[in-house]
Amino acid sequence: MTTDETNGEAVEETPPDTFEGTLWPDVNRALSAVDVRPERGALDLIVHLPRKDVIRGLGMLKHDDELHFDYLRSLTAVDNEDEGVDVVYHLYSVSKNHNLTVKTTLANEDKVLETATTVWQAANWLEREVAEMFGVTFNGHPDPRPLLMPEDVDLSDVHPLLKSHPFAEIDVLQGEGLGHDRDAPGDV
Amino acid sequence: MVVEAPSEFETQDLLINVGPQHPSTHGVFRMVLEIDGEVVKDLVPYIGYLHRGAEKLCENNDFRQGIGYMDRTEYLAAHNAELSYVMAVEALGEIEVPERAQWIRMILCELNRISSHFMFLGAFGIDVGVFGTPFIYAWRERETIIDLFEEISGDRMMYAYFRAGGLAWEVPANFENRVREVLASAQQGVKDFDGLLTENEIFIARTKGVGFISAEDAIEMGMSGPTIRASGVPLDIRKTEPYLFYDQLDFEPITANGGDVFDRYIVRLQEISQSIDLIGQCLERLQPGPITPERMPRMLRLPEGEAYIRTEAPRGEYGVYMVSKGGNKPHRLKVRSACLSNLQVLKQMSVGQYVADAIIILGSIDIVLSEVDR
Amino acid sequence: MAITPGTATTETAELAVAPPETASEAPPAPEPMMPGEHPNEIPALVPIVPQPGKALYRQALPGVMQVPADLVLAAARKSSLWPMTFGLACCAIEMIGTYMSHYDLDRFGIVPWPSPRQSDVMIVAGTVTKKMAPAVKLLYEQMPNPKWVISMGACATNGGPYTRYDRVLQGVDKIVPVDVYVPGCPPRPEALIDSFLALQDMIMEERSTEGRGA
Amino acid sequence: MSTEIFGIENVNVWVDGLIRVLLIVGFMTVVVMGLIYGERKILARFQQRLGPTRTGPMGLLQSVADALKLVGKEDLRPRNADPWTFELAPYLVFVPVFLGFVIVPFVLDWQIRILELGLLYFVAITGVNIVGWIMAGWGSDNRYAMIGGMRAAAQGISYELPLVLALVSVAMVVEVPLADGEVARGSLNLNEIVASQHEVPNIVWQPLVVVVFFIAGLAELNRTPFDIPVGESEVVGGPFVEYSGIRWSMFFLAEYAALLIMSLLFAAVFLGGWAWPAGIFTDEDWPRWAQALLVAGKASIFVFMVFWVRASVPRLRIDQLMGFSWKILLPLMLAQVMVNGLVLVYDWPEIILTVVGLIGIVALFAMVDRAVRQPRQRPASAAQLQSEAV
Repeated sequence: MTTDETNGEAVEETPPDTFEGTLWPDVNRALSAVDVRPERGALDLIVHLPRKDVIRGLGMLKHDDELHFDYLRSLTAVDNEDEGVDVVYHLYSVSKNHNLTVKTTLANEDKVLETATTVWQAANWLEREVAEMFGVTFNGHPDPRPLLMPEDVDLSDVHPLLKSHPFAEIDVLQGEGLGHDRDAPGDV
Repeated sequence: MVVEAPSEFETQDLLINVGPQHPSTHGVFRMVLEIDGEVVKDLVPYIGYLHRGAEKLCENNDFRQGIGYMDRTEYLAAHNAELSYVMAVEALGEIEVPERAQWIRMILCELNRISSHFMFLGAFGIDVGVFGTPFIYAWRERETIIDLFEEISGDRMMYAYFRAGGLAWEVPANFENRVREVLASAQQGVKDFDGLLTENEIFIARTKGVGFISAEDAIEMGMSGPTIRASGVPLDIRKTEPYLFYDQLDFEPITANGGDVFDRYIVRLQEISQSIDLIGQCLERLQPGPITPERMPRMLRLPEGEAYIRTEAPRGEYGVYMVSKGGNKPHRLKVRSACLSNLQVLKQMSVGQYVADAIIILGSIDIVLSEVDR
Repeated sequence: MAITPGTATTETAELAVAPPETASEAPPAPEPMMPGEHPNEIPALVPIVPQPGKALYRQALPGVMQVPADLVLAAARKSSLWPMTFGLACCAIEMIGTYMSHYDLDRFGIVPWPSPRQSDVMIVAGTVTKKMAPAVKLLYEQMPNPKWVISMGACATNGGPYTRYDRVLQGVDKIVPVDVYVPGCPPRPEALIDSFLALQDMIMEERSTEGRGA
Repeated sequence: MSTEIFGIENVNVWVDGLIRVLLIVGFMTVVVMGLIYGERKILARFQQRLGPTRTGPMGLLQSVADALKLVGKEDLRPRNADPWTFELAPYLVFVPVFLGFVIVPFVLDWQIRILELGLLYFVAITGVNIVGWIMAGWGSDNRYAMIGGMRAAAQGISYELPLVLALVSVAMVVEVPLADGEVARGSLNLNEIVASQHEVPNIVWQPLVVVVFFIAGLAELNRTPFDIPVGESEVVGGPFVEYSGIRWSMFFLAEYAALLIMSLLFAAVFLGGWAWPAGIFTDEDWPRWAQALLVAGKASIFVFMVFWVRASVPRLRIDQLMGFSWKILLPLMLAQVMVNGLVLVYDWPEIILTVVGLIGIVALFAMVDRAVRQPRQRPASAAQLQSEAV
């Protein structure tokens, strides 16, 4: 299942990791209708889903009585500059006490995704934050106002957590020779 | 319940703005209440007044400097915040932490839980209306605990004492009996609060049956910590996914099935006693030994990978999702804030209650604004 | 000082018409106007010539024990500074700690008051973000004069550890005139008490110019 | 009406009245300053702190400093506030409290006027300051102030009734010796009420009335646990949100002056004022200054109780407050008045009053306990709550 056909040259074939210790067998069974790519994370299993059927997959994971992921622990995004933005869902099952991370990659040009509030209510504010911080638009979100950015001032083009967003300069120390890469002690 | 006014004269609902500056919003939280007389019809929360980009700044600082931002993100329980960050770095870098350091970490995190819960009890007393006496009692206990933290790490609130791989330096010599003194005064504090508030009839009348949230709604909304345990869900990460040496301690997560404001108060009060008992157990198992691994790389470079570490902070699950692409700075750091998820439920709990109840319900969730807005 | 009636009269005419520039290079005290009545009554009727810089009542009634009104008012203002309950972030916890019984600001007559209308001091305790700045400005305008601002902590002074994030205002003195800056992150309660003492000294020093449109 | 003052015979009535009023106003302002300072010190002691110590010796000049600072503050009026109601509100709260001092019997003949209907006059006057609260709430065009004003009105009116009935039930059983040796029962003249308590203070005969008077008095003064109109955590400062400087200090002084009047009245009506232990030991009365100390001691009991309650009891919610007054205090007071009537008409021994009073207190605590402990019906889940509320 994990033949990584991306890099062409003959890398010694890593033994196909069968993830026997993790949830992979059940997850694979639950998400059989969707093509899934597992990966081993530091603490829990990571599963990659294509963009178009992420929500369907999450719905299956939630309503599967074997896995029963009824608790959305956290929803966030990671900006990998050119490879696009990864949206990451951390799931947990209160009754079965196991974890899963679901990731999906959005290309930089069309960062659009279905909303997960239909599956878990907890995703409401988390998606609003990801939307304003990374510029991802969640279709069908019940209340797409900005969460942490001001509402009265229209800052919809500002996405602070993107790597492209610059850090502010310290304007207090802007005297000559006083910038943050100063070597000679300032005269002031 | 709410009596509908006769239809011929139609009353207009009043919009009041419990603004960013209000004595009982515990910081810069704002909610706009639409009230009909005294009953809350609708509640629209606004956050973001303290969004100061801790996550973005952590990406610009290496793995040692990020600890300072974690203290300031959860300023009432800085040890618990540092723990998550430091464990994430150790998980990514596969760094072994010596036993003594882990026991001391557990003791300090439980002490910080006690001081944070006392802060809640004090602030909750003000919300319910007593003129400051619970606040003073709570702070008498907090000051003794903060003095101990100051002896250990040199600072009252921003300790930066946990480091990747262990602790910054050894604890002072009289650590054990100093901790036992602090526990004795904390036990006395719990008795004071039982006497002052728990049996107070007006307190019971004000808080029983107010701001109810059922177990299913709590799980659906992703709540965590004492707020969800008060609705009967035994979700305590120290028990469900034990980290450090919590599996060696015997304790049961404290739950109450009322799901209202009074139960959240009671769960937190009992958690203080539970933490006192846990620290006692930890002190017995504490042996002398090294507190940092032998060889620690001077400039910490972590291999590529990602880790989502969650620990049980006083307000709920404080998770750190760290993605590193090699190099000495994290590529992305996400702080999973317990208060943010708990705060989403405020509207659901407050609609239909009185204005005075909405203020208490907000107090019972015990939010720390810098953790909500990061 | 020999007072001759003749010269005095011409002197006064010239004094009345003389342009004020003679006063600039500190001339000898001008010849007092001579009322011209009984000679031994003259010393009693010598007018007071107010020297600039010294309060008029001090010269008029040198002997009587007087306490200037602005000293009493400044002493009253100094010893009853009412700050507004207005905490933003971590510094707010240290500010609350200073009100509590361990450090007790109430000893100095400092009582936190919820409404901006009844408070004199605004302690900006915590990071001022650009979303919060209009609210801080509005609160400052709602406070009646005379009012002071204490910028508590590194964040309020120049953005502190969060300076390099562009949503954070680098210092509250960009929007509100600040009187006392308190270093520290968060400053210790003793530092906050020291800032109040500094503010009290400042009030005592500025008492003569307070409220006179200075 | 005695127009003799300080030994000077037949002084002009107006001049006599004026002198007495000015004396009382001067004395009252000083005592109110002391009350404010006392409250901060006593509350500090409850909370293990020191209270003001730096202004003046032991902080004694703290209230003076506060007053002077408030005088020197800028006097703001919000632009869209209604000018007349905004500016007249403090007077409507401040003046009735001063007028209340007319009938307060400090010592044997140290009061401004002896009015036959003293109690009726007092109750009527204190009813006026509710208007002042509403004007302050409505006039300052601020939503918090309006809510605070409406709450003050609701609370003021609903606790006026138990207060009035408490005073009525005391005034009914007062024995007034007539000229021909007969004993008439019932009088509204405060001096007669105090004089009648030579042997036994009214607290012995009417224990329930004392408890209800204390509770209703707390509500009239808007003190914790009834400080809903002024509650900081909900309605920041209530009707006084928009007031600053000297206008706000008038509200502040009126609150403490009302506390002073209520405590003096409590001492006079229930603890026997200047008459109680005085009559027993010696036939003729004590010297004036001893009586004054006696009254001051009794009044300070009431004041200390008010400060003590403020430091330890949370605030009631508006519906519990109303329910408590209409469903618990009022029925008890009506029953008490009925019992007093029966005792007067059938000449039963006085001891029945005490027994019935104690039973009443037990009934009061039982009713409160039942109201608090009975489980509130809890909606099954949020959805049901949603449907019910909207």
